[in-house]
Amino acid sequence: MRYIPHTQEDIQQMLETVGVGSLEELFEEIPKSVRLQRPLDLSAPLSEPELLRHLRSLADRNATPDSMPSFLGGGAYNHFIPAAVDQLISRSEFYTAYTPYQPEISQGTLQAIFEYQTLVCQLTGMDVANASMYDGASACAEAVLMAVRATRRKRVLISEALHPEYRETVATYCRYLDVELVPVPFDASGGTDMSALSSLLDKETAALVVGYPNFFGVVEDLAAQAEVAHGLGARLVAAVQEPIALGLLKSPGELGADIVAGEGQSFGIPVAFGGPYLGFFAARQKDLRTMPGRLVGETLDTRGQRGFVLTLATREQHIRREKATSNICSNEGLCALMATIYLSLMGKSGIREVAVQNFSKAEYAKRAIGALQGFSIPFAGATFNEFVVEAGVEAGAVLERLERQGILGGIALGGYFPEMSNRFLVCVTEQNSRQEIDALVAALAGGEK
Amino acid sequence: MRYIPHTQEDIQQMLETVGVGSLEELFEEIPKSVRLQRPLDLSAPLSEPELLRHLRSLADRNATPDSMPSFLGGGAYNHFIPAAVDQLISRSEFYTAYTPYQPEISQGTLQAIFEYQTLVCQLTGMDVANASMYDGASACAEAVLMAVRATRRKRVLISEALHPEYRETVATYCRYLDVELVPVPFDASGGTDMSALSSLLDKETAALVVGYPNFFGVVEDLAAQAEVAHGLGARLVAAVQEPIALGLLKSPGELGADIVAGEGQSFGIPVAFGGPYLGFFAARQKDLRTMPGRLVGETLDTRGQRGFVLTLATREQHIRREKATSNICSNEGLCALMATIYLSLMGKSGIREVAVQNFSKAEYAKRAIGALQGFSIPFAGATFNEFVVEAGVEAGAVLERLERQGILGGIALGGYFPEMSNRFLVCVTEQNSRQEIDALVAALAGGEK
Amino acid sequence: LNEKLIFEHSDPGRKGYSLPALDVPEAQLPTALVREEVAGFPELSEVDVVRHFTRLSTWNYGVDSGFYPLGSCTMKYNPKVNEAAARLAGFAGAHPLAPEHLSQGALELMFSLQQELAEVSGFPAVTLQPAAGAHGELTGMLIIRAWHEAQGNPRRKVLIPDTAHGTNPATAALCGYEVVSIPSDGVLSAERVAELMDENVAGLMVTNPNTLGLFESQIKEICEVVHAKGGLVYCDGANLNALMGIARPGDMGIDVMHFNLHKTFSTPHGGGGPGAGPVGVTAALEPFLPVPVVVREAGQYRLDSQRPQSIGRMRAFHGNFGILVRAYAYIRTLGGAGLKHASQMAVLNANYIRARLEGTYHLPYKQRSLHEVVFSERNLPNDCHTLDVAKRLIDYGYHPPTVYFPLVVKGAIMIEPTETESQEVLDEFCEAMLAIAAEARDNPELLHQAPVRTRVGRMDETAAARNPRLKWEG
Amino acid sequence: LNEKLIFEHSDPGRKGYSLPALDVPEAQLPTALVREEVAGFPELSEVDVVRHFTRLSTWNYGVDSGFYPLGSCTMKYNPKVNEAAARLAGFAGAHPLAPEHLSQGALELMFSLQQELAEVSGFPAVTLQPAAGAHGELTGMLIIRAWHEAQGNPRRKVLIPDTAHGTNPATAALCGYEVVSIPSDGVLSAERVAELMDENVAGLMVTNPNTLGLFESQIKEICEVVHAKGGLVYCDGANLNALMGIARPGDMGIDVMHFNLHKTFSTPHGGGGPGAGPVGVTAALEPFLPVPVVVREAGQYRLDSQRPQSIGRMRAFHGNFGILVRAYAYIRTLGGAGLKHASQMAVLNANYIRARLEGTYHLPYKQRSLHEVVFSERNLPNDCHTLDVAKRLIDYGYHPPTVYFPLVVKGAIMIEPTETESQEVLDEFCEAMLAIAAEARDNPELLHQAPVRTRVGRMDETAAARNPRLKWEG
Repeated sequence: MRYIPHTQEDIQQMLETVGVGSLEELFEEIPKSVRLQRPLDLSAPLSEPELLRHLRSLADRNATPDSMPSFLGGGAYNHFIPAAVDQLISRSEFYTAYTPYQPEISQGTLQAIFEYQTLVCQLTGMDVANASMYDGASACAEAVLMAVRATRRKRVLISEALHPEYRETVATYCRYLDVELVPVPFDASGGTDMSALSSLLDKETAALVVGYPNFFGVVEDLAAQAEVAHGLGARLVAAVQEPIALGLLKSPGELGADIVAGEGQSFGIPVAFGGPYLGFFAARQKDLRTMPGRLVGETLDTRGQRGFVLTLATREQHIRREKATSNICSNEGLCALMATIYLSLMGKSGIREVAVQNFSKAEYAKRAIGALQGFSIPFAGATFNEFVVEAGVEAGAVLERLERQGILGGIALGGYFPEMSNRFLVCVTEQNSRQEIDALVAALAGGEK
Repeated sequence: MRYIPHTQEDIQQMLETVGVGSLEELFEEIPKSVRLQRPLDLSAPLSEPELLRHLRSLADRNATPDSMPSFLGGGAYNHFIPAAVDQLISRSEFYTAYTPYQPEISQGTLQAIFEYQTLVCQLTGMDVANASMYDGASACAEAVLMAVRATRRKRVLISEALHPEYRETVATYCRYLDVELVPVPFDASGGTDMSALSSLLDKETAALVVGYPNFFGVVEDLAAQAEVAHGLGARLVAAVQEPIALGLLKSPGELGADIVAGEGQSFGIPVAFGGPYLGFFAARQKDLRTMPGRLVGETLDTRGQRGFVLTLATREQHIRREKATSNICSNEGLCALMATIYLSLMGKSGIREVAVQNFSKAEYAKRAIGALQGFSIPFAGATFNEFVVEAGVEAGAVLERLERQGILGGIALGGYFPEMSNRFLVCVTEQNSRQEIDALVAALAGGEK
Repeated sequence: LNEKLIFEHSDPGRKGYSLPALDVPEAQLPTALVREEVAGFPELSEVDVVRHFTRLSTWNYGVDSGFYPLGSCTMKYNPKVNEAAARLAGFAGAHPLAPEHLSQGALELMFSLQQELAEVSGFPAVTLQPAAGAHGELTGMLIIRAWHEAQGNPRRKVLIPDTAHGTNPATAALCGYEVVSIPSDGVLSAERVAELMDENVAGLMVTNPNTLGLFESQIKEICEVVHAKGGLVYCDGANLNALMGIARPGDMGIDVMHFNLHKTFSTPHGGGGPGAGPVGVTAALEPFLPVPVVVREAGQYRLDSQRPQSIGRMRAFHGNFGILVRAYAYIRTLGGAGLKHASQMAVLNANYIRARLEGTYHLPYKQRSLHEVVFSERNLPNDCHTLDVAKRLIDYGYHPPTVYFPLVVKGAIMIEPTETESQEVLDEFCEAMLAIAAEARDNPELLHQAPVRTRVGRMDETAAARNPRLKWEG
Repeated sequence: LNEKLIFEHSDPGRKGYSLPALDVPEAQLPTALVREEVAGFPELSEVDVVRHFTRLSTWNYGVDSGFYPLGSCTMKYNPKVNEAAARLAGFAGAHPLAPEHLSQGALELMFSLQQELAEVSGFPAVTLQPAAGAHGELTGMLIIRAWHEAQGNPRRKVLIPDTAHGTNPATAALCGYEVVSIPSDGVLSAERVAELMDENVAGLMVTNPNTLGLFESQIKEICEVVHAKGGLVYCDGANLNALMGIARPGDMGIDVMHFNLHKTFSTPHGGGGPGAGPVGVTAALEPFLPVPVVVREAGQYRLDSQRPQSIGRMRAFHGNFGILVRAYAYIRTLGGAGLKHASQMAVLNANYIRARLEGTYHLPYKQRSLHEVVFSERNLPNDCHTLDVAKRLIDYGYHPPTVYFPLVVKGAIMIEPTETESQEVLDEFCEAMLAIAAEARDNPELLHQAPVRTRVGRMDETAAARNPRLKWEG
């Protein structure tokens, strides 16, 4: 076995040193009654070439944007990943290391996370950011719990235009914590209904949670929402499912958000059938001690040199146990590194340019589709790189037709919103050429071939 | 431009420091008469995503063993490459370094080459090996020149069963050096004709060059050839185009070869349309000072620690200039590292096992094809993982037929040996499954579908 | 060499990216929505960025750098082919919301992995959704709570031994439970559990083998005690690497367990994730698994979300798929006998280290060790402590073991070698440990000043916490 | 930390590979042909091998590690996307003897690269076959000789300036020519060449810009002188990075030139190759190019080997294709204006270093520098020499410049920054150089003992050469 170095002779010598006669004897503390009395019933081992062949055959059975032009978004985005990202995270000092508990031999990871925290703060306009969480949805759930802790209130308003899987995740996390989740409807703009919001918000409300942009791609009016929420002492949580938008849109911090929780997959991380992704999380200085997750801080070593350490661990489970701000332990360190490298490469002008490209291409598609006979754009609000299309007929049938023409045209909304069975969500990124967009429009216009 | 860091402001500041008013002024020593007066006429620059798309479209237009089962060998072999090889050579400390002229910061490269030299000696049964050459063919040419230097003779016998491109390369290198190249025919075994050899060898002969295995996959009788050659004071040069064979066959050193020059591509290096490959080169201790190429030796540093340096540079062009043993400067360092990693992973049992698999699969195919109506195996000699097939009809037509059935069946020999227009060379490696071999045999048997 | 922060390398106007020219008209958002440029964002060329992160990497230590005996973390070798596998275009480029019939390869892999984990653990049903061990714990404890809710009474408390990871109590709290800590003497006794177990207790969380590396030999009886009072048993699967092919938690009476694919199944730790924390449950608990679950019907795979008793969703999409690919590749490479051999060698390695160091370092618990061994600082002279030994090991070229955990051992030194280390590596490590013990006696300053060979020395962690500087401020 | 030789890690029976089970009967070779096992071959697990080479890598220094101002080697940044490109399955897996119609992508790439190099250099025809610069030199000089042979007289001698790389005279010798060295005064004068040029001289080999970083400003006149006597001019293209888009050797009267793709076109140096050394020639010399040549006919690409005047083949197959892919990717990324900008910035960088160091280090030649600048050791006090400065730079975190070359400068320090270095990097480097000059004055031992921060100190090279140990003997 190429991963296990023991030769028969090694094993014999080691057993002698240990002072046992056999490998079995090592397990003598395990009662016979709970021992497995048969071999594990698993497939025969594969050699490296057989394994690769098998995995390639599985991989080849999945559609990808290379095999089929794709307009799928909905929380997982097809953005270009510069080759440097993968080559740098493939350095084994990064990817085969553990959490940086020993700062003297973990300065690489620690400094990179410190840079990551800084980038997240800059992008979101917030004061502090943690070292990462699992994904956008679970980060959003942690944000809700944090708002509950910070306000000592138990009522949370959630926009129905927030990503449905984020809403479900928040519900799961809150399930047994006596937190009341109150849905806030959206209006004709596709954004959260401000009048409903005003009537639902009260002095018992811990937080309002909205997507920015929301699940329909619509840019919510965070400033107005912040004003209403703050007026009643509630926190505003902005959940960012497509953070490329932050290269162009006003930052949630600037608009008054108190907590920003989002999905960082767009920053150099492959869509990879849903994970691993990157939950990012940022808050205001005043709420620092109630924040969940790891934090890296700057300090000095015994020689007076700048260095970085995990800090404020007294919020965390390994110190505070049941009183911790979260149970999170390992997070998504390598994905945070990918985002850090991606954002370092894109830099100030790149993040803007890629955002403008996404927005412009989506607008191009939106206008063209909206002008088609039989299709319309039901929401009036400004969108970023996704928008909802109303088909007039069952969306699933439209998408299947596109599929037969070799295009993944979007995500049917009926599964998430039963009343939207005729609608689908189209996402356009910088990876979709005008030619692809034109082909999509033509396929929609053309009907069944 | 993402590879060039200069901002406009940098450029201005630097020009000021230099004391010139413009970039143009930096080139003032170049006479106007030889300046290019127009922009270079090249395609417009591509962004990284465009570049990758373009290159993928080119790459997809080449057949590979994944797209088409392949029985092509002839000096370039489809062997499995463990994933660890590429991941290790992708460490930038290796692949972005230069030749290890500064040993204090090049011990990684130097120790790896020292290990490579040792592995080559072990495998070939020789005393000393150099740090690599360009490929098997040019290494073979260097071996001929070395034999000429060592013996001060100018006549070289070359087996006609040596790889034709190696023979052509030897001819090019010898072209203006007054070396007489005498072809030695092969016999019905497919090996070098011993009686012809005996009559051609004389006291003016510097060397005899044979393939081991030769171009037809046949295992030459090196021991007998060494005896004849040594009897007349000539060197025996064994050229190894498929070094996996050395896991199973007696080593050339054991059989009396004086110089072993070969192609190391089989050791973890992709076929990559013909390069970069790895010329390996080994010789006897007595000929050390006439060897071409770089050598790494062990020594001690000022602190008494073991370390490695480039040594015996007095043979080389940068010291000896026109009196050097070769003009070679950069060689194939990273490919030598790939081979070192590959051989370290395979180790003693792996190199044997992969050799046995190649041999056994080729024998299986050879027997099955030899038994087919209309096909025969024209050469009687033992072969390793390649063998010649006689088709009775034009080989090109047979191969085209196989191709239409999705199989790259072999290499037509008519282009190299006009008298062999009905023959082709079939190579079977550990990568060809029994199923693939059976499909090849069935396709040959079945005629046109 | 020092390396500045990425922001300190920045120069206005420098670029490290390239994009195709925009091939549609540039559109305009209402100005009110548009931000200024992202203040402070770096501006660098590609080479700047590559050098920066390359240099940072050289300040790190990974499994490929050397021996990494971090207890409870199972820092085994991360096979290279698995890295290549996860990067296959058909895996890395598959969208999680693509139609199921265009995702059959990914779904088949997930289904197969569910089956394989079920066989290794003895649990009939497995979810792959949780992103990490603690996420799996939360999933598992929510399932326990949901089951109790379905029985009509959620109960109030959860029992947790004092040797447990901190995530256990934190998780119980997230499910609305009070935590009752059970003092243990190395292993838990069924008697002790029986004393605490009543109808207010929802269940027990154990780790087996526990964090002292000891098998909970009364586990079967303990489970019976808990079940008798209507409770359920949760097992923290962090230490499954001791048991593969030898004993199965599902056969011990345990009801729920999470796996750490980044421990037992060799996926890389990534400097702190991503991992994956699948959860296995008994048949009775299967209806409560999070949605979606991958099922096979008529040879086709699909995602089943119509599960009315489900606790719901733990995150978006289906799990850390890229990690699942690596774990699947590992299991397919080893097969059943290989996994058992891995566990045997992991246990042999831990016992070998124990045998070599036991005379010198104090061993607080004498039961047979499984995959890890825990020493205490008791024998250390001259004001040398566990921290000093840990830092001195760095100077010898090793990553330190886990220290000061489990909490029940004063100055714990928790060593987990895993099966991928050879006898030679263990010998060299043990010699370093013995040399350090000698240094503690003869030259304690070497320990107190360690590490000296690293770029930075010991850090002022107090100052970091007192006056937190959590981002670069220019 | 030390790292043993791979053989010293070996343990009998250990394995680092896996192969599928043999699926055909095992065949037997005649026993007389079969060897014993390969004595001394290592036996290791995968993790042993991975750690070994990972550790070795940490003793190396590459362009990604930092500034690498090795003169004449053009250590520019190696773009990462080009590495990914060369590894595309359709390139890495393409067999060189596959039918041409199944190799059109590879052939198109080669054809396009030939065209692009032709445009950059001003030569109408280009071969991509040579594997390295010296291999290209040999190709080029064989072409020159073949041309003379075709004219009926091969001639006897080749003129080479004293600033030339050692490969130039070695190559001339391999073509059967005597070498006549031309003493130069920084640059070559047409007069001096005229004195030596006669009907026995086959040609002249120049490097332009030469190894002092100076443009051979009389190149046109020199070519005329050589041509007038029936000779041909060869240009060593090692320094083409100074000229892209600015001047073309083919327009200067040069007949043959090789390119170093691993210098000018950013392919990585690999610790000493693989590189690639294409050769460009005038139309008159095209028939002599090595076979095969990639040609386009009716939209299809093919390999043409029917070229009766060809010098023949320089190696097996078609060239270092993997390197060609990277160079092609580079050219397509920069385009014409980008290549010119690269050359401008390379020259600006060299002149900037010159300006900053000229007052402190002695500059033997005052002409305008192009892409590199050569200082001498003349101003160094206290028995400090070029070697000491080089070794001391290592302690400052830099790879040293090329030293003691060109031979015409005593204690030459040859600095080539390339265009991929920023002003900040150059400033830091210059400050280090100035600090070292101060140390030479005030504390020369720092230089004599350098380097001290590396794993090994200066090596006993004399002992290595006197008693060569060229392999591990167990």
